[in-house]
Amino acid sequence: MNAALLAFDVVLLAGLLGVAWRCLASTDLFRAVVLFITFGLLLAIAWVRLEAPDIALAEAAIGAGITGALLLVTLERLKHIMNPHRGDAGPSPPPDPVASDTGNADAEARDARDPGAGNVALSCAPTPARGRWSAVAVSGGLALLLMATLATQDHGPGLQPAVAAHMDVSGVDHGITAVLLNFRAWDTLLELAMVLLAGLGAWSLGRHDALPARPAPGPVLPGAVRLLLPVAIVTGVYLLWAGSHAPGGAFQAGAVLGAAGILMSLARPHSLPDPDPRLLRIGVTAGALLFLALGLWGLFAGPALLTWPRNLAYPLILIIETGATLSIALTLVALFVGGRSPREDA
Amino acid sequence: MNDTRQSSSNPPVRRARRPGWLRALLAMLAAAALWAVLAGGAALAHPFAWLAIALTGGAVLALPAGRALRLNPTALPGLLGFFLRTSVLGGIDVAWRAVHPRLPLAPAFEPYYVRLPHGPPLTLFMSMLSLLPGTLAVRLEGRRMTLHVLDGRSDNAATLMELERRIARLYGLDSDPPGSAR
Amino acid sequence: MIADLLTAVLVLAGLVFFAAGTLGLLRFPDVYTRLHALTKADNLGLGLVVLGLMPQADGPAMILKLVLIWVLVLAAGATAAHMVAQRTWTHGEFERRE
Amino acid sequence: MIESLDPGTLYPFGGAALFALGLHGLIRRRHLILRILAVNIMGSGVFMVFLGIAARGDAPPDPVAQALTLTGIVVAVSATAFALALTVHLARLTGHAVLLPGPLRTHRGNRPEDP
Repeated sequence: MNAALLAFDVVLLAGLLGVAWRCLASTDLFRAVVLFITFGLLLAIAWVRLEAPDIALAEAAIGAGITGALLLVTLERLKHIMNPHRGDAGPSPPPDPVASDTGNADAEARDARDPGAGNVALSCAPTPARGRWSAVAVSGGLALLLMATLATQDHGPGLQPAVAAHMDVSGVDHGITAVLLNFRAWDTLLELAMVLLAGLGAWSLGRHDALPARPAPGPVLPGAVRLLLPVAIVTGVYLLWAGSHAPGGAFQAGAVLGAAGILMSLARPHSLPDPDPRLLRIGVTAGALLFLALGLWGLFAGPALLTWPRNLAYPLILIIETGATLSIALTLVALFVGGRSPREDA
Repeated sequence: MNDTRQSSSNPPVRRARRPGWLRALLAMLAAAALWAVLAGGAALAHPFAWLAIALTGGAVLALPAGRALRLNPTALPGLLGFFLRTSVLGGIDVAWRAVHPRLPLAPAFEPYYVRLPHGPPLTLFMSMLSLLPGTLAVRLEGRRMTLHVLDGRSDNAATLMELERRIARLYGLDSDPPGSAR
Repeated sequence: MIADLLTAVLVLAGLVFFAAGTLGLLRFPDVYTRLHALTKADNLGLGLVVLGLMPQADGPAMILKLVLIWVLVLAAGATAAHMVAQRTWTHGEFERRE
Repeated sequence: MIESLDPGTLYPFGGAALFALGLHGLIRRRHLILRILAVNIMGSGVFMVFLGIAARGDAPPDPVAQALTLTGIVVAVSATAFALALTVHLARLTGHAVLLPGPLRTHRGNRPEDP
């Protein structure tokens, strides 16, 4: 059993390193992004192996899912910027499916008829040969240094006993949520501020364009939205609720709801107007502001800044997590759409 | 969610839309059921359960309304059985082609003319046929669907017509005269 | 004991289909045929894994959860396959072969 | 030998290797998208060192390290999204997505990354 697990670990780590290497060595950006998404999914498996299901959930939803969507839409934007003439040409006329025998012949026929119709790959220059060995020396030396430090470090008990000893005052039954929203609430507040800053930064760069990815024709995507949107809402709120006693919490919930929002912005049902910019601004800032306000209240009502009275800890944590979920979800969608709404400037 | 929801009180008028409150109510019932599966029935008393249910209702109201369709529950087991059987065959078929040393593929594009009306029946059909042996929905223009098939020599249309017939029965559309494909 | 054996057999059978789907992804010639391999083989593979895990569930809620996972992956997989196929049709393959 | 190679020992080394790989990519590649990917891979290496150490021993994994990693993942996606927005903005202004030495040229003349 032990040997099998060791083999699994070695194969997984080799796979991670191999995929990361292929990703960074790629000259085709689309290939690099796809390999990066693969890397994120493999990483989620590694987190499960390290008994960190919270991180695995967050990695699969945020690291692989949302980062992947952001990267793909960025590639689409870059393609439109680099090939401005192709941008508004619209889809090429479809070939007659009866006339061709195989997929390859079909693609070739299309390319021959309209040379611009094929996909213009987003490539980048291969790595120059100059400076190869110095880069290897720098990164390899650093890796060896890190490994030596890790190998000589002694195995302390860590902070697990300290967290376990204080669980009864935290207000929740899940160690990670207790750390995030009580013991080290500062970190989480600053993290929400960071999310807010990223959103504001993207908004300050300009108005959002119509997404380069046009909504696909046909009934399948709207049908999937109808099925998946309610499921995503219930699952997101469930993850938020579960965070108090099991793996889950505001980040995972925010990621699931943000993904639902991204799906909506891709399918773009006509009956949905652009959201009111004022409401959007309130929603994006709600998480950090609510956290800060309740933290200040803790300064006067409780023992210190960002601490909660013991009997109120559970409801306060749930309120803060709800605000954080809303802000994270909205900011992720805003970052995907990429800029402030045109209504903002009107 | 809407696609498979049952409503027995609606007349089988195809263009009619369900009133908003009814759609929201049905979605909220489904959300409550989903919450009970995820979190356990006892957790339905928690305020977050109400939050999830209320948000689902609101979201369904914000989405464009689909056509109200009468569901015929007696057709459901037949459709499920057919789908399970063919999707197992589909998996075995493609797995066999993938491991076969000579890669026995004869990929082709084929047209197929659908008779199902637009809306949930057609969406369900297009989603399901991609899991059937050797067929993949590529594009839909009006009634003409372009399929990609793994093996152009096999008779793919027969299975699809069977699936179409069963979905039509599920939505109570089989009283229509089986209009011949153009 | 019999439940454990059933689980082992079904999960292993599921893994065989996952492996076959991945093999198809690597061996098949173009985007469309690869989509066939992924959607159909992985759907069956996941179905078998879910079926195999059912004897280990400690209640009907767990079984429903497992079925829910399968249905959602099915819906997402079929939708994604169709969307990728449609995009390939209108925009060509993402990666142009030199 | 197998005893000493529990995940708490193996994964921190893997994390260090990932960090070095990402750093190498960051130094060597010019295209900004690839540099953003490289920084993300470096971050993943750091997380792996953290979680690997947290999983050492027989006790349940250290929740503080897990909470910090969770925070790190959300910060990483925010920073990545902002970096991508900046990359698109740079490409709009200059027509390419590479950082070149010298002042930014805001015309579309020099496009070294085009295929």
